[in-house]
Amino acid sequence: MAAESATGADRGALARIRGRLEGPNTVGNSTGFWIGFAVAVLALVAYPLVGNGESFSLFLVLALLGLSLSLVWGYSGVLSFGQVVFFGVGGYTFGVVSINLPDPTGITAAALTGVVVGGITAALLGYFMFYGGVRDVYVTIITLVSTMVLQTFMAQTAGSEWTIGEAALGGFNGMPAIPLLELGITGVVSYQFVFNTLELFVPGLGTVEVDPFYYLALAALVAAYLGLRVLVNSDFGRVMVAVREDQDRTQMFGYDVKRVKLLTFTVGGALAALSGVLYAARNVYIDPQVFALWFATLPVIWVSVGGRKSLLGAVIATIGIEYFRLSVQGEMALVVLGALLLVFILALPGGIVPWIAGKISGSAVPVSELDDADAPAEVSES
Amino acid sequence: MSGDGFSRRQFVTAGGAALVSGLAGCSGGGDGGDGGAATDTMSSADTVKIGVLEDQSGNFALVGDPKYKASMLAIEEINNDGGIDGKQIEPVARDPQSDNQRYQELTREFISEEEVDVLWAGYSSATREAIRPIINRNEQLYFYTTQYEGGVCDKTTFAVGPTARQQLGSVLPYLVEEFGPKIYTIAADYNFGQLSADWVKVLADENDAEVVGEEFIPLSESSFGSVINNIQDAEPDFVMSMLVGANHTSFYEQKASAGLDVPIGTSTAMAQGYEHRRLDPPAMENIYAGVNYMEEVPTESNTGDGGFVDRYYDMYPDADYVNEEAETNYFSTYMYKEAVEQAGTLEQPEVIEALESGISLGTERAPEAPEGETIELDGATHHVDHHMWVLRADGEHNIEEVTNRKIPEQFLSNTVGCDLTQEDEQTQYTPVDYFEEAE
Amino acid sequence: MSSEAERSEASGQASGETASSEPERSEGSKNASGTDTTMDPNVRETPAGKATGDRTDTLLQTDDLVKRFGGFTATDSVDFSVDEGELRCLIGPNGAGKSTLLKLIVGTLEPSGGRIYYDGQEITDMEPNERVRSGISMKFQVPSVYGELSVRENARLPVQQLADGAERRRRVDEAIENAGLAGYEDVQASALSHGQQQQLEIGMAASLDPDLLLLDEPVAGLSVDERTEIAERIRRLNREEGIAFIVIEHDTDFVGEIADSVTVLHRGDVFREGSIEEIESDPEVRRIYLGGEQ
Amino acid sequence: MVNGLNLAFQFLDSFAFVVLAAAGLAIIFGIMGVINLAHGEFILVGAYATTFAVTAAGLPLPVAMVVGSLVTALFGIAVERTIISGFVPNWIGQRTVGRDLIEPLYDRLADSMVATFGLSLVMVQSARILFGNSIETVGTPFGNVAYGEFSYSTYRLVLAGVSILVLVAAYYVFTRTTFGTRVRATMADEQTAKALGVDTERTYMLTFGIGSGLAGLTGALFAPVLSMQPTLGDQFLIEAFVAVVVGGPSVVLGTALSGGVLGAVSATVTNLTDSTTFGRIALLLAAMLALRFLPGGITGFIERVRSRRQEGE
Repeated sequence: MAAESATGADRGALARIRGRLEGPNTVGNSTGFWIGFAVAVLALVAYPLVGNGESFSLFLVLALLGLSLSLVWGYSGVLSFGQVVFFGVGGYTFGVVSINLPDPTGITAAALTGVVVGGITAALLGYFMFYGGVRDVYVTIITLVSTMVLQTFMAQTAGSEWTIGEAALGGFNGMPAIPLLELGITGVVSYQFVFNTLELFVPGLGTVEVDPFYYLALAALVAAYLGLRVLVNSDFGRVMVAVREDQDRTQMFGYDVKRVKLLTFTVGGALAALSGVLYAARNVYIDPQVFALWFATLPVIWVSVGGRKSLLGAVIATIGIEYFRLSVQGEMALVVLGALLLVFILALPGGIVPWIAGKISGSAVPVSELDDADAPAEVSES
Repeated sequence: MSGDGFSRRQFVTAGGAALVSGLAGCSGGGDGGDGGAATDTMSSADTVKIGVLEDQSGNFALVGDPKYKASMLAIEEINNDGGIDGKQIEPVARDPQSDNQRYQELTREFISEEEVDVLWAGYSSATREAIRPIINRNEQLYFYTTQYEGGVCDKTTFAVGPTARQQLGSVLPYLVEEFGPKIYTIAADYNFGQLSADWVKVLADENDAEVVGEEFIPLSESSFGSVINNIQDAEPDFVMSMLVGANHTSFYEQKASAGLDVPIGTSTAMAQGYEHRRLDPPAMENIYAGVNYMEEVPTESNTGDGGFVDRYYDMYPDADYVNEEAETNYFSTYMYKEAVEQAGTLEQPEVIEALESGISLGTERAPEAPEGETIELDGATHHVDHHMWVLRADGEHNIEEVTNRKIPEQFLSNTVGCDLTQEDEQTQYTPVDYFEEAE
Repeated sequence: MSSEAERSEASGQASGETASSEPERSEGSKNASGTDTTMDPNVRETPAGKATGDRTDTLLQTDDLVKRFGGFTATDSVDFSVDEGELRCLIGPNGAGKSTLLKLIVGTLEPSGGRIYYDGQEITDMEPNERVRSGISMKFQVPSVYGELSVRENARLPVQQLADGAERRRRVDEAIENAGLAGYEDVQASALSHGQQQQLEIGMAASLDPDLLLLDEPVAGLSVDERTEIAERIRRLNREEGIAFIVIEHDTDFVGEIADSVTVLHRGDVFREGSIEEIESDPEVRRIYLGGEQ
Repeated sequence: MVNGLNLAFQFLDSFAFVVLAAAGLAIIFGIMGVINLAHGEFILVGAYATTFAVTAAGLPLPVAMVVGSLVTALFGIAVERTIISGFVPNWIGQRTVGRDLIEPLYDRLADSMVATFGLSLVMVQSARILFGNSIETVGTPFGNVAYGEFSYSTYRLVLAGVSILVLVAAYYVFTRTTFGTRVRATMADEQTAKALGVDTERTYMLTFGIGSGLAGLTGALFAPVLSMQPTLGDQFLIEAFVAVVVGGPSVVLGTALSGGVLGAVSATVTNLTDSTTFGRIALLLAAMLALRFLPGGITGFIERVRSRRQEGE
């Protein structure tokens, strides 16, 4: 390519950023996709002006949980029922630490601790399984059983002896009185996101009050999505996909498959824990229902319906299914939901987003337009 | 709502209709986040909006559905009788499917979008605790009608169901006197079960009886071989059972088939899940329920002709049973009507104040509650001094009355000293903080 | 239940032979390098660069290597060695233990007994991916490329550990060109023909710059000109890059084209070793091949 | 106070529960590779059918139980034909659109999980709509056996006996009969089995039917002992999956052994700690450890020991 002009330079930087975000492992690499993506994010930003941001924020939080499974299952082939374990551990840790340190610094620390403890739990369970040679359906069943262990255990922590410092675990009734989420440093700067209203001046609509937590959840979701896109399109992402496709062959290319799975499982666990922290902060409450079998199955359904090999599919399916599940009413609600799941998975086994992507780009494989994403300013000698 | 029965077919079509409107989603009608002057639709100006969130599907459907039906019965009766203070009641009801997450979302929606004047919601204690933060933040007037472990002292919450102390306090002394002092406690392994077991220890101490054994069983357990053996090993004079939920019902069946015939006192069996109607006799023989209400409570206002039971089955011909919580939903709606008419306004702080001035049913102004005699709402603790009954099931599962007397709520008033007329609070107290024998 | 068949068919053979403790060496076999068979690891220091011409250093050495599946002995105390840069072919009737030997060397199978040395170190208990990092690379019998990924993505996977940026792209392009897949960069690997997949997999294995490349029947089921193409490819890798090879192949013409030396495996042990001419002219080899022996 | 006989009876109780919970699933998941999250609801069908056969049709209990199992088997075949193998939708598809609409769910673990989860939602809520929140339970037959101050329901012991009979019967059918060999051949490699003249369609249908029938039998056997509610299936699901997976490759034998091991752990810990909660947690943890340290499950482990012994190491 000729020497870069000034505009060329930032176009180069933009292309470099896009280069990192794109790759064969993600659906949607065309400019059209990014325009659509920008429009979607803008729509979500404007949503609270029209709809009820406070209740919609739940779907954004749960989408993070869907993303965590999409990463672990869709990209490294580990079908885990354990994401809700790390979700619950994250939520409970946030509750315990924030109840004991209720000032902004303490609450911020609680949020971080929740994510870290969730990640560590994932690492421990991951080490227990992957370094023990446990594979395929056995991993699924172990993670399934781990949710039952936690539910049975947490349900009976109701007595007064089950308090950590000030925080009573609360057993089946759940942990009451989690402090309101206020992030920042005490005395320096802090902002309360939950049960608070934010005045926005919107030309044409005047000042509008919106729920700040909605934007925190939206920011976390968009950041996580883009972060994961970079991860799955990076070199490590390519190894993850190789492990998913054929872990024995990948081992023969010198990769430590166990370590790859453990790292992905830990990152997935931390992401699920982040979702749990936001869930507990939003509802100011968390109970052992988060470890229930039906709740543990939901992420598998979101990712299967959305598309196993697509991060975007997991996000869209989570928001769509949960929005529908919550708003549909009447006795027939569960019947309709069950029937829909049946039809979706039988008719579109690959999931919606890959099917749509296939339709749009006309070819079975979303081929990346940029010929080589590594560095745009290449000079090819040969 | 038409007078004739609300048959299942109609309910399904209503469900379908709701499905369509539901698809418009919770963002539909609501005027979004702007908290400015609520541009209420015309109808809510001169109607009373009552929110009813009771489980009609999921794990608690068996006990939640009667609660929903009783609320609708009370609302229909009041509307036919001219409404509250001349205003018709507009019921806003959705099925939370025994899912705490749905309870939280629907409570948010009922408060911020439907802007209900009062809310009845939830069967399990877990549900109450899940929505109480939202209730407290919006200072929403909230009736919790299930019999529960007691101790909730909350400015805007009215726990009008009987507490564990009232229920166990009615049946335990009778059984000690009748059968002897040695008690074996079996309870569901969660908050309600554990706190009730603490109350058994407190009451045993007060009635100089002795708890010889205590066992907690997870909600998911359904085989009771070891529990039955432990009971036989401890040889108690009677057993106190605070088992809860579908899986635990099989204890009574398995106890009978194992030939364990020790008398059993309970605060949960028969009155909530009507096991005596569902299990084959003699499973429930010699079970003593200490409750404020059961369908078989022999009062004029209940089983007399044209009484509460008759009216209930007129409205719901294929209903299963009128359980304890149904009656509490029913009479608490009348208490609310009383309070609004006393306050002369729907503004919740004034209505709370009216409720705290002491509402009693069974006086000339208000019809007698089905559980009989006059019952009063205690303003300080937001609890009700219930007319407690002890009822026994015989070999053919016929229910006969054993004793009945008024038992006021004592824990919050005397022991804790919770007085919501003086100072606002939103805490739940437990017996272990006040009685060392509850350790 | 699955191993039922294998066990019954093999039980007939297993008997006597392995009973003798001292593994009797089949006569006539000479070790190509002439050095003493039992390696003394610490004596020989590892050569600095990869010696292209120098043929005297032993790269791989197995000592009394045994592998049993239940009662069946797949490899029976095999002593086998390959020098640096040597192109060794491995032939023998079916069930002779060829694939098993390869899997033992690369570590996907754990030996029942004996030791393996590579480049002066003992690697018997080393993890497979560690062995690959220390220079052993393998192409499986069943072509296994990443079907859902494009040819370029496939080629990138092994190379990305060794190089970045321009250097990586050069190697990727080189691997793709050498595999004769120029122009197929963005095609999904599953869409390639069987031969093309074999070529791609060989290219990927080679792009790890291994010292020793193990190929399990690389030309099985290929057309004649595809075979010559691969033979040419192997010879060029061996001569230009100095990569030592162990190639399992039944097609004796193919073996003739590429092999420096040939080892004949029979009933899990080394039966003959020598140049292709010696092996082809040896009546014993022909007998065990043509099934003269009952 | 741990009484030997008590412990033995409790062990039999846990053993019967785990084995019967896993009986149908051992075939549908173990042999056919379909993760059936609606397994609990198949048990529900058996329980309701048996109860109605007694209460509505007035049949004696044993006959009602047979009816319950058959009804569930037929229901299972209907589910197999429409959802699992997609035979009916594809038949329709061929006539309308000229191509198959769906692919069979066999050996597609994740997809079969989502499909059967949807099916279980539909079944529980339909049961609630059609039969209400509960139906009348039939009484438990046979009295009890008394020993010292203790007594134990005879029916629970009968259950243990029946669970062993079920295992023996399933083991015989699937390993010693030609039908059994046909099933295992079809599941191992459908193409080859088809090439050898095995009618794989019929084999899939019948095997799924037998698996469902066994689940129905479990429902029928537990009908007198449990409270009849639409959600009664939930309590069987986890034990069933754990037992099948911990059991390992040789499915029927594995289920028996894992039933024994898990049953023993649960009964012992419950007795020692006097808390069923810790008994249940102990069972789950034992399952996790078994899956970790016996990668191929119990029978996989036995296979390895047997082959290693042959190696004479």
